[in-house]
Amino acid sequence: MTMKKVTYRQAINEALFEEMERDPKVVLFGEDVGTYGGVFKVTDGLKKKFGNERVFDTPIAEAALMGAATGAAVAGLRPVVEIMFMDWIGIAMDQLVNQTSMIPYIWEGIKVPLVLRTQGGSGSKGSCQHTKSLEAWIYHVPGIVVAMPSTPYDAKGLLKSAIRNDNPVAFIEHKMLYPTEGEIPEGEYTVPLGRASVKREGKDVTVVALSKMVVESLKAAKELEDEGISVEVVDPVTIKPLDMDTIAESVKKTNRVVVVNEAFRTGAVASDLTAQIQERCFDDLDGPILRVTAPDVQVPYSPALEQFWLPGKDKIKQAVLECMKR
Amino acid sequence: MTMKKVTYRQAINEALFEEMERDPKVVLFGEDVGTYGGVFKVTDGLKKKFGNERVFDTPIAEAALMGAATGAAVAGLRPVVEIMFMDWIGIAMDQLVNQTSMIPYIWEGIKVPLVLRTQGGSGSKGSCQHTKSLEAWIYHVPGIVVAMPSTPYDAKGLLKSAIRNDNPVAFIEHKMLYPTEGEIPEGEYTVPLGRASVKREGKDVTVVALSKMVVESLKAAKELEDEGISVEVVDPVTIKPLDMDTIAESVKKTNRVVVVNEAFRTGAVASDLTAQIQERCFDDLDGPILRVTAPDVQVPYSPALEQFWLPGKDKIKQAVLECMKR
Amino acid sequence: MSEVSLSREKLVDMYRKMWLARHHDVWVEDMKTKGQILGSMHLATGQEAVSVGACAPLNDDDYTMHTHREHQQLIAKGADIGRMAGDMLGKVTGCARGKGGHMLLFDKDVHALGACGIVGGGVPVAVGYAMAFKVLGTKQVSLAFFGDGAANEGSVHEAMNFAAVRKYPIIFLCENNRWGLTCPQHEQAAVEDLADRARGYGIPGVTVNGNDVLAVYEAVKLAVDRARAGDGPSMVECQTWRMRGMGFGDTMEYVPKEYLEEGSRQDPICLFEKKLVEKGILTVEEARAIEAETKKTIEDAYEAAKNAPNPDESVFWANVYAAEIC
Amino acid sequence: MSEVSLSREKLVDMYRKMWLARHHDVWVEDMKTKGQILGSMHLATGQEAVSVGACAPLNDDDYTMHTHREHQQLIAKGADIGRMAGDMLGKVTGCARGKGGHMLLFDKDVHALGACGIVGGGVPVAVGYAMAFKVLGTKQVSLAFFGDGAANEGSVHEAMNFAAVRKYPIIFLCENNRWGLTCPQHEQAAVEDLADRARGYGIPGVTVNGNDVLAVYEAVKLAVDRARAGDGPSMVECQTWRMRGMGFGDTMEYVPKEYLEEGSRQDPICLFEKKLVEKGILTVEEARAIEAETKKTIEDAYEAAKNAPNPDESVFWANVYAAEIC
Ligand SMILES: Cc1ncc(C[n+]2csc(CCOP(=O)(O)OP(=O)(O)O)c2C)c(N)n1
Ligand SMILES: Cc1ncc(C[n+]2csc(CCOP(=O)(O)OP(=O)(O)O)c2C)c(N)n1
Ligand SMILES: [Mg+2]
Ligand SMILES: [Mg+2]
Repeated sequence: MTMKKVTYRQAINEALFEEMERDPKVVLFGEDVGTYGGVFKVTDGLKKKFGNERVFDTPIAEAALMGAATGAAVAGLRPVVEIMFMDWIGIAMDQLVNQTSMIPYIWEGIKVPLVLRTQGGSGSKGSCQHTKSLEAWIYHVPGIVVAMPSTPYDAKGLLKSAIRNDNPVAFIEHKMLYPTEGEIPEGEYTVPLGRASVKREGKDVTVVALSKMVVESLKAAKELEDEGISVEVVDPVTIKPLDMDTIAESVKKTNRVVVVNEAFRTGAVASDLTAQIQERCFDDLDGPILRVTAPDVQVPYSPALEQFWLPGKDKIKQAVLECMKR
Repeated sequence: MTMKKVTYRQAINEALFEEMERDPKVVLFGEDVGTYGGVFKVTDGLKKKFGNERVFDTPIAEAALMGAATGAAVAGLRPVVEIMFMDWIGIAMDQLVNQTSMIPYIWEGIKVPLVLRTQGGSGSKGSCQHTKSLEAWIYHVPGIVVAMPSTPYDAKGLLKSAIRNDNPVAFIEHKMLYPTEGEIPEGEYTVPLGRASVKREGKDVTVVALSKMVVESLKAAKELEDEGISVEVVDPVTIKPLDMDTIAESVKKTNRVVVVNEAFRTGAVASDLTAQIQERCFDDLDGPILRVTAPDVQVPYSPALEQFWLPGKDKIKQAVLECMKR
Repeated sequence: MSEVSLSREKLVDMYRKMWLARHHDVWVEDMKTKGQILGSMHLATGQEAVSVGACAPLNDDDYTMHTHREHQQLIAKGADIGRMAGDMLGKVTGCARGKGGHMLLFDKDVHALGACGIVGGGVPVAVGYAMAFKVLGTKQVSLAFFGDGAANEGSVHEAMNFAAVRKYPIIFLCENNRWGLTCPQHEQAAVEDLADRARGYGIPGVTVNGNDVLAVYEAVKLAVDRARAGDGPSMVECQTWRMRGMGFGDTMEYVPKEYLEEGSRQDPICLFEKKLVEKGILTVEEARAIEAETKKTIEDAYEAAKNAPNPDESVFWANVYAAEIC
Repeated sequence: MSEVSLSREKLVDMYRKMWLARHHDVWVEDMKTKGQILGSMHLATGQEAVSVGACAPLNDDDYTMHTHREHQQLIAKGADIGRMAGDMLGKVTGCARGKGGHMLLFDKDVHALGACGIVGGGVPVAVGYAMAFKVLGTKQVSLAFFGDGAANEGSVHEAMNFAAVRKYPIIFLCENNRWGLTCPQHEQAAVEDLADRARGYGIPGVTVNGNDVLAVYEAVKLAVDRARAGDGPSMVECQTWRMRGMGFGDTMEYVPKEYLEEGSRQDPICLFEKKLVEKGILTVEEARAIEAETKKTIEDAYEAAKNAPNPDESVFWANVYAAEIC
């Protein structure tokens, strides 16, 4: 397969472009996604190509966005709706839990094939209202598939699968990943939902990392290699449903686990992965599963303070070394 | 101390009554809490006693309720705001995470002494929009104290502490507990926030249970006693901040843990407690920590189906027996 | 009472539906009293003209979104009474196979999609239906019922404004019975006619006597024609009387006697019957026959539902995800 | 331009504040261009009349709630420029000790409480301030700024209706610059004057020329007097021009030239200065002196802030909880 180098941003743009071209029922809407092409320019060019009924800017009204996407999906479209920053997903959570997720289970025979695109993550000097990672809230809602790709390859292929899938899918991007580059095939391909991906093989410690934390974990793994520690980095890619088999296989080999998640520590997805892993792999574990997360603190603005909040390479290394004491 | 028997509902009512009498800055508002005294009659008599400025019915507008309570707290009141069912806390989550919880951290010197009262729990044939337990969402928000009392004694004493506390406190009740009875002192008392309570001592298995699941766990413990298994039931009472010392002490003794939480399994508070316990107590554990929760399924209406959803005594017993195999 | 030039057939059908709706709610009230239905119960006895007048201008393939007080609305839309009864009793013969119960009724054959127990929560979803119709170029319309209390929810505001900007084919049908649970309208809004809000969205808004089925019909018909012609949304407010409590068992001491007396004088079925008889469209004997025949329909449906089987565990696990994931 | 009988002192103070506000945003734009400020940046250059006119009728102990485009609003309320500059640069000398940054400015000494990066999110909180004033019987008022885009959020609707019903002393100040990020007002609302919405809440609403500082003053003064007299909320819509992009670096190709040209012609400082000079209240020389003196104030404040120390780790951990828990 011929490969090409694209950014994470372009990869997502391509997926949207191709799926909208393939299927006239795919529509895309949200705040500033149309004329301007999105505040992160992810949806650039789509309105021009597909017109104002299929790609459009909306009023600032996140509950209506989520609800309208749900209704549109019920009535025959395949909407991709954008909530610009995950920080304000709270405005849409009632719609998500009481409409989107309720409908397929209770209203038998009705499907809700929508994709909720949003982005989280810090590191942008955005202070506490533009940097939160609240995937734990969405993750707790039954019937929603939750994906958090970390590479351009996964992002494109997975978004295409998400659009074609008949379940509501939350597709969570990371603002700091948009400019990162990676290889993707020239032609059509998809990445299946629900499959983890081993981003690096290793034998001493399994690091299960989400979204941008995969990138940080790979950096940590590289540095640890020099110290003679072999780290396996597993990226669940889809966090719900979780590909526990791939994780368990890795743990069987390494007997040590670090879970990395850029989110408030208490009640994070990292906790849930930890609970699941210890349940399934208890006898394989040499010591406790360690979690690298952000603290339970709002993300402060000052660059001098942001560093205390951010999880990343160094904290991951520390945790791996801690594990190695077992 | 002379004791008296009251219901969980009465206990909460008394706490509100006494605190409003003690401090003119305490106000109470929400949907139907005034004239009618609340759909569960928890706030009965308060409007009559304290008048329509301090106790009042509001428009149906949960975001405004949460925001207004926050502002009122900033400006000198000590509001107790009710969100009638936790199922629609989603409407208020943006206010909670981006206003209520942000303010004390970022706006230095400003406090937000409010209590958010709400109730969750199933068993009422309420179907999926009136039975959810979404404490995991609130639990994930930094700076919010989260309490889930299981007895009239705790409910009264803890609510009084919550109202007096200068932090925002989420006080989560359980609809099926309202008619349950228990002993409380005749006179004034408080129960401190942040302290777990051992509801039953035992030596074989530690069951950490929340809210109504404490009642179910005690029933299970009683029956297991006949089978010769000694169960310790620990009620964290306040789930955030968590009194990990009390839990760890129990685990040290029993070496086996079951966490019980009536909520959707994935991303539940139970997962987080599990992650925390395995981290702190790994070497004390004989086997994996088991979780008894609801499945990742909307709560169905039909009484014939609700049973498959509900966690309770029997499922707790099963988990304890499973633990005992280690 | 308004004059409308409708065929005899249509008028009699509307009259029949009003009786069906009336008998339905009287019947389930009786069953509820006998403990034969579990959970909550919102009755619309006396509000038949709103539902029937609003649905009469609609086609089967137009979509309707309903409230928590929705039985009559579904009957007006033509929902199958037998399946409805199945859902009300949690039986496998219901459209939801018993999963939804009284607050989540739907019937996809007539595109009654569907009821929602979250006040105001369905309205954004109904906007999504209208979006799909516009994008797909069908001539369908969407009609969203909501109450006077619901009008104060942010979701309704966002939805109305969204639809107005996008000129989606939708009718916002406000069923204003002057009560939201135990709270009178004047404690929920400082405005008499909620249709005044339409102007703020740049769409037509009218207030009609909601106990005059022909007035409701006329106003909604105009709005439907506008919507089908591509001229966008309208709001129709129907002022009516809530003759039953906020739910079952509510003794309504908080409701002024005069309100209930006036509501009785304005019984919509009596008013309509008088008119039909005066105009020679119906004889009193025919009217009594319809009254009796519709009662039997309800009786038979509930008799059958009582004897229908309960859903089993396979139903519980069905549609946890709406479709395959990978 | 409106006539208002204000003292020379007050008029000159308003003129001075407009220059302070102007210089501030020009200054930080320059710093941002040079990379001396990190993160996002919303400038209000050209909107000075709204902020200054709206805050001029307020006392120090009246509370104001601001938006994400708030620098000028805080200056108008009398916030300390030095501390503001500290926050803007993430320095420990800021009110938030650098935690908040450009979108979360506040100054509790003048009760500017405070900015909010969640569009529409602060408005319910401002209703809470007004609640407290009414309950405590002080004569303070609350004023909430929000944009034309924000007007379409559910939170604003809920807040306005809530305050209207409860007759709380609050002014809803809509700063309508006809843009929400890259989306023009007509794609966000199908109504010209957003003040039309006031009628739907049963409160007064007016639309004024937001570039005429005296017109803004006059309208807000009336609203403040009403609020202080116990007559409840009002809405004041100020139509103005957004002369800068949605944030820094936005080249505004999407904004029609005519809009920007008209905005330049309507420069609020020029208009006000012309008037003051015509009326003999200010000489041109005095005006130039004020222009120069206010520039120096800004320069000095930012020079000092640049040299101020960064917050250290202790600041990061301060106020994670607002107060002791037990
Ligand atoms: C979001 C939400 N808030 C509150 C409730 C509780 N509740 C159920 S019915 C109701 C009153 C609704 O009043 P209205 O919209 O006028 O409808 P009506 O009952 O009069 O038909 C309330 C507050 C709810 N179900 N959902
Ligand atoms: C809840 C929420 N939705 C979306 C955004 C992104 N956003 C930031 S500013 C803005 C436009 C706001 O427009 P308006 O209220 O008119 O204020 P202006 O920028 O014109 O001052 C948007 C959509 C946000 N910050 N918060
Ligand atoms: Mg009503
Ligand atoms: Mg604007």
